Amino acid sequence: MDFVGSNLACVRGNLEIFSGLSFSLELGEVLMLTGSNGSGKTSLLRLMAGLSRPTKGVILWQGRSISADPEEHFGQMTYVGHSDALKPYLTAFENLALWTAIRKPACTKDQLVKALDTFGLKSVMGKPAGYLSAGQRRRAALARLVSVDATLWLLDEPTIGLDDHACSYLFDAIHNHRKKGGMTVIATNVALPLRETQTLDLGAYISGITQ
Amino acid sequence: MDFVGSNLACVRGNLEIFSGLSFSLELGEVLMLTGSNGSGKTSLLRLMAGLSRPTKGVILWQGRSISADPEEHFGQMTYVGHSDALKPYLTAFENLALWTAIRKPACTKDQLVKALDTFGLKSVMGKPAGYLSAGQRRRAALARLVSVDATLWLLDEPTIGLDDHACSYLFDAIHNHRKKGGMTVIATNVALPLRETQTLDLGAYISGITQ
Amino acid sequence: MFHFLANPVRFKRAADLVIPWAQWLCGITLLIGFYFALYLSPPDYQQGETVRIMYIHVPCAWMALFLYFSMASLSAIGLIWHHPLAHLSAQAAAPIGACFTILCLATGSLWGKPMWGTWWVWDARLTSVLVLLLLYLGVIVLFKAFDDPTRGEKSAAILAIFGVINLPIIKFSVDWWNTLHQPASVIKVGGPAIHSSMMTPLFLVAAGFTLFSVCMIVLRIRALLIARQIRSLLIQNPNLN
Amino acid sequence: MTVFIVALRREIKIIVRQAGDASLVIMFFVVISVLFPLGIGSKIDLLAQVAPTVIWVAALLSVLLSLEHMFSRDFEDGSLEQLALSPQPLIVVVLAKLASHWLTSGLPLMVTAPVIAILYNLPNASLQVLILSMALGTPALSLIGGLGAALTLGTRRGGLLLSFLVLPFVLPVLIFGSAASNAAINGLSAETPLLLLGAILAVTIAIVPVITTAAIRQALD
Amino acid sequence: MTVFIVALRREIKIIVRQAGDASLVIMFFVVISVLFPLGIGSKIDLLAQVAPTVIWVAALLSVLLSLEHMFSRDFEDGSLEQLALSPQPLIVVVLAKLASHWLTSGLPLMVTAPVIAILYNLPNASLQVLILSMALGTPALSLIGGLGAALTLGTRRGGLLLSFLVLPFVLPVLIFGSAASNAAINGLSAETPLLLLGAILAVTIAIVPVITTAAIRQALD
Ligand code: HEM
Ligand SMILES: Nc1ncnc2c1ncn2[C@@H]1O[C@H](COP(=O)(O)OP(=O)(O)OP(=O)(O)O)[C@@H](O)[C@H]1O
Ligand SMILES: Nc1ncnc2c1ncn2[C@@H]1O[C@H](COP(=O)(O)OP(=O)(O)OP(=O)(O)O)[C@@H](O)[C@H]1O
Ligand SMILES: [Mg+2]
Ligand SMILES: [Mg+2]
Repeated sequence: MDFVGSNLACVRGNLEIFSGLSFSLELGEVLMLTGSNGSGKTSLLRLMAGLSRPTKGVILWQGRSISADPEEHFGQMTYVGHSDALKPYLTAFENLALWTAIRKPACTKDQLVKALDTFGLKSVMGKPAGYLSAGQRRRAALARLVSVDATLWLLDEPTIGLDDHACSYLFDAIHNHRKKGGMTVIATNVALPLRETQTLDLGAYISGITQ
Repeated sequence: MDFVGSNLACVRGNLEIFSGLSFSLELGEVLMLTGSNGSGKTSLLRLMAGLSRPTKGVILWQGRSISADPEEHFGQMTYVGHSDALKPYLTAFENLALWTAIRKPACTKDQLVKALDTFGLKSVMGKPAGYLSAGQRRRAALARLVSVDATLWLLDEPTIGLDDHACSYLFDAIHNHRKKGGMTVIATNVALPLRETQTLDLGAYISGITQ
Repeated sequence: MFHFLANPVRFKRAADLVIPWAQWLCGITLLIGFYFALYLSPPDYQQGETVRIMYIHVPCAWMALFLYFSMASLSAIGLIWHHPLAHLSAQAAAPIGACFTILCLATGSLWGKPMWGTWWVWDARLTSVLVLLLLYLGVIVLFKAFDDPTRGEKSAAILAIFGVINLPIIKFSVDWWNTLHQPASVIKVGGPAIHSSMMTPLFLVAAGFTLFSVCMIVLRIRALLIARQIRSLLIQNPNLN
Repeated sequence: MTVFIVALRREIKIIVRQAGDASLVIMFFVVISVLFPLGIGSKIDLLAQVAPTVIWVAALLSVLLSLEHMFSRDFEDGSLEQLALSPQPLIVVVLAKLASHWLTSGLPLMVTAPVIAILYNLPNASLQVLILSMALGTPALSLIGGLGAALTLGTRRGGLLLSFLVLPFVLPVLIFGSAASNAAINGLSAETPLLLLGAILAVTIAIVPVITTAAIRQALD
Repeated sequence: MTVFIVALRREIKIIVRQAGDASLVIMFFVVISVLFPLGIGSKIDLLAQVAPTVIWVAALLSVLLSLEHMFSRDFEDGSLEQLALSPQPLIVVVLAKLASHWLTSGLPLMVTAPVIAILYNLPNASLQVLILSMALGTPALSLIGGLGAALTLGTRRGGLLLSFLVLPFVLPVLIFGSAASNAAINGLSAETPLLLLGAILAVTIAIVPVITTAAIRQALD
């Protein structure tokens, strides 16, 4: 039991979105968060990332609450949210370089290029991110995953805007990540062709209590 | 031949993205724009909308160039782009009301509610758009389509962020639109379950000439 | 003609042809001009030798005004006829005009200290020239503020054209308001009113400055064209970085 | 015309819901006006002499700061695109935006300025001229500022760039505005500066909205 | 420490690539300083008396305007989230942002202020005090302003709200800053106001970054 959440509840505004939710994830596993629009997939992912705190319940990383030592948790994890977090006036390469600089100062230029190449961005990596198409920007955001080693990947609708090639790059990356013992949580609205995954349907935990 | 583009070329920055591209669309038809990320789907859709102008070629609406009388063209058309164009501090309902006000001042409250209901937003239409989930915001943007009558729908990756219910609402709406003789152009990276559609693969027109 | 030159290679060839000649001509004109200004012309009976600042100050002022007008005209041409070279030339002219404006302000201040007893007064002439500098800087900054140079060109062009209203204000500020600065005596209705021993060096230096500006602008256009080429090369082969 | 009114209501609704733009402008204006007495100390005669300038500078800055988001929010969230695709001429929308900006910045300033003037011990006789000069001057500020906002769309450099570009063009408004009040304080006729303010306003109304509209179209391209 | 330097380099790179923030701040500062003489007219003695205040107000406004995007761009495009999820303590990133803000606004202002002072005919002897007071005062402005920027994250009201919130807190800086220069102009000792400026700076350095960090965490929640 490496990444466990038990009896979680989440409140946004004055609405409890879900409650009594639990999950548990072991090395090499993939957890898919499904559920209709507004069921709380993004909210749960942000709890897992430590960006917000559950109103009830705890999330444990190797037995310790993630809020006990958040920096350690952050160091184990890569989160790719709805927004791509790219600066439009910096190139795709520079964006990735700046991002890795803070997590892994020793990252070499070759490693960065390789990460971008994994997502088929080699030919456009010199373009300012503002010029890229929506799908290219998404690819650049996802290239973070393979540029540093993190055990836990938290992905919020990663396939949005991606074409078939890019999707298969992503699935390959997830596959390799699993093989190396990594864990992955994916919030998604569309069925993804990944096998042997756990699924957590948020629809089952909707609470809807206004406080 | 109601909506025709012939021999179009498009330049962004100093790069020609595509050239020699033609399309033609008749009443009741659906045109799917496909092609890999960065192939120019969004760019073509913006040309069709009249937001930017082709560097070569013309786009005709019922035989007249759309740049001859842009306002008339805009009146026939609804464009839903990548961004949802919602003000976060206004409710979903207010957002739609403000949008229709400029196009169709006589739109009643019931019509607006009905449009939102078509996309399953009735329960959250009083929430500020900033509180909505990504998929709910996308639904609110799509509700524009059914709130006013426009012959031409231009949709840029409409299914992004939508769950299965919302997708089927959208496909129903497109189906009804076709039956009434409406035309639809959809830029998409994923295969959509719409039948009897034309497909234009942008990959075939990539030019890549730098100027 | 302009379209022909918009090709970087052709422009570079044309520039290589023109620049050496213009450079020599510029150097010689300036040398003769300064010889007249600093040796041949008489010192002023009131101001003494400080009057020689005039031979820099006044041509600089003229250049500042003239280059702004040229820049705005080029911008208008670019907006109306979409000449590829017009916006580029306007952008090339802006920093040079700004430098002449700074020189005009600096020499004016240096001259003001002995003449008026102060570096600076807030009168209409001086302020409007300062505003001219701000306009130059605005055009330069606005152009650079966009990721996409084609967007920057257009916005900067509109700004430059708007700024033209400042030129008549500078020119006629000395007539409309009572200022410390002296009114026009060279370029004015009814012909010049100063002695030819001062006129000759003034015009020689002004001609030299004009040639200098032409050289610089051509050089800068060439540089901008090459920079643009490098940029698109880098975008295509980021490995060159 | 009805389109204009619909568009105007849209703008005002958005501004009001964004949490009271008008009140913020006034508060900012008051704070800036207060800065000077604090820096200068209590030399009352000195204060009265610089008061018209201070009031005008404060008004200018308040307007400038509220300009930044005239188009940029709409640009960033995609609404401007939708407005540009409306079957109405874009200039109507632009005019509505300019008008709503003035209604929520220039107009409240005009009302507040006399209060500040009283705090600065300006003679009552000069208040009328102050209000009149503001009535003529602030719409010109909104118009010129709107053009600046349109020209800087997409620069991501925000208020600093915008203010820097716009300031040289609004200097005449400042000069004639404070000249009018200064004249009134010294018991002279303020007619000339007021006429000049009127002329500036007339010229800007005539040409600026058209150029602003063109600038917006090309920003969306 | 290395993390701080890495983070600082990130910030400065972003600011520089956004097209010369520092130069804009200076230019804005110069324009604002030009406003006053134009309004007041050429009464040289009057000008010299208000000069320190005007310079300080102009510096204040330049810093305030450049504050707006200290965190908000990163917040809107998702970068702030990523920074908050970095394995380094968030306060290091915040300190880097504050430092880079000062390096690209306060520092250039400090260098430009004497030039403006000369245009205003301030005596040479007072320039030293002016520079010193700016060296002590502008970092405090960046710190306090940074807190304001963090507190207004997500409000979408931009510079106006931020400036309005921050201004009351930076008044002491303005007051002691202009007091120092005024003292120097009149040949008095500027020691007390300078010491007070130093005290303000010390206190803000000690407490503000921590609060700013907390404010950012909760804005992301
Ligand atoms: C920073 C301060 C000054 C500035 C910005 C300035 C600016 C200008 C400008 C723009 C012109 C060109 C006007 C035209 O073409 O009609 C000019 C011309 C001139 N300036 Fe200055 N000036 C300054 C200080 C001075 C001083 C201190 C003197 C000497 C007392 C001076 C003497 C002249 C003269 C003699 C001309 C030629 C006028 C003519 O014959 O047309 N200027 N100045
Ligand atoms: N200013 C520019 N300079 C150079 N290239 C540009 C510029 N703007 C856009 N591009 C390029 O134009 C191409 C067209 O992008 P567009 O957004 O039309 O693609 P798309 O087919 O919609 O892609 P996606 O599936 O990712 O949404 C992209 O490859 C992009 O990199
Ligand atoms: N401040 C708030 N007040 C009230 N409700 C809120 C607030 N913020 C979010 N919500 C609601 O919380 C729910 C959770 O949204 P969340 O983004 O987690 O959903 P999601 O499962 O990711 O949906 P999607 O598939 O559309 O991305 C939504 O129904 C939204 O309306
Ligand atoms: Mg979501
Ligand atoms: Mg696209």
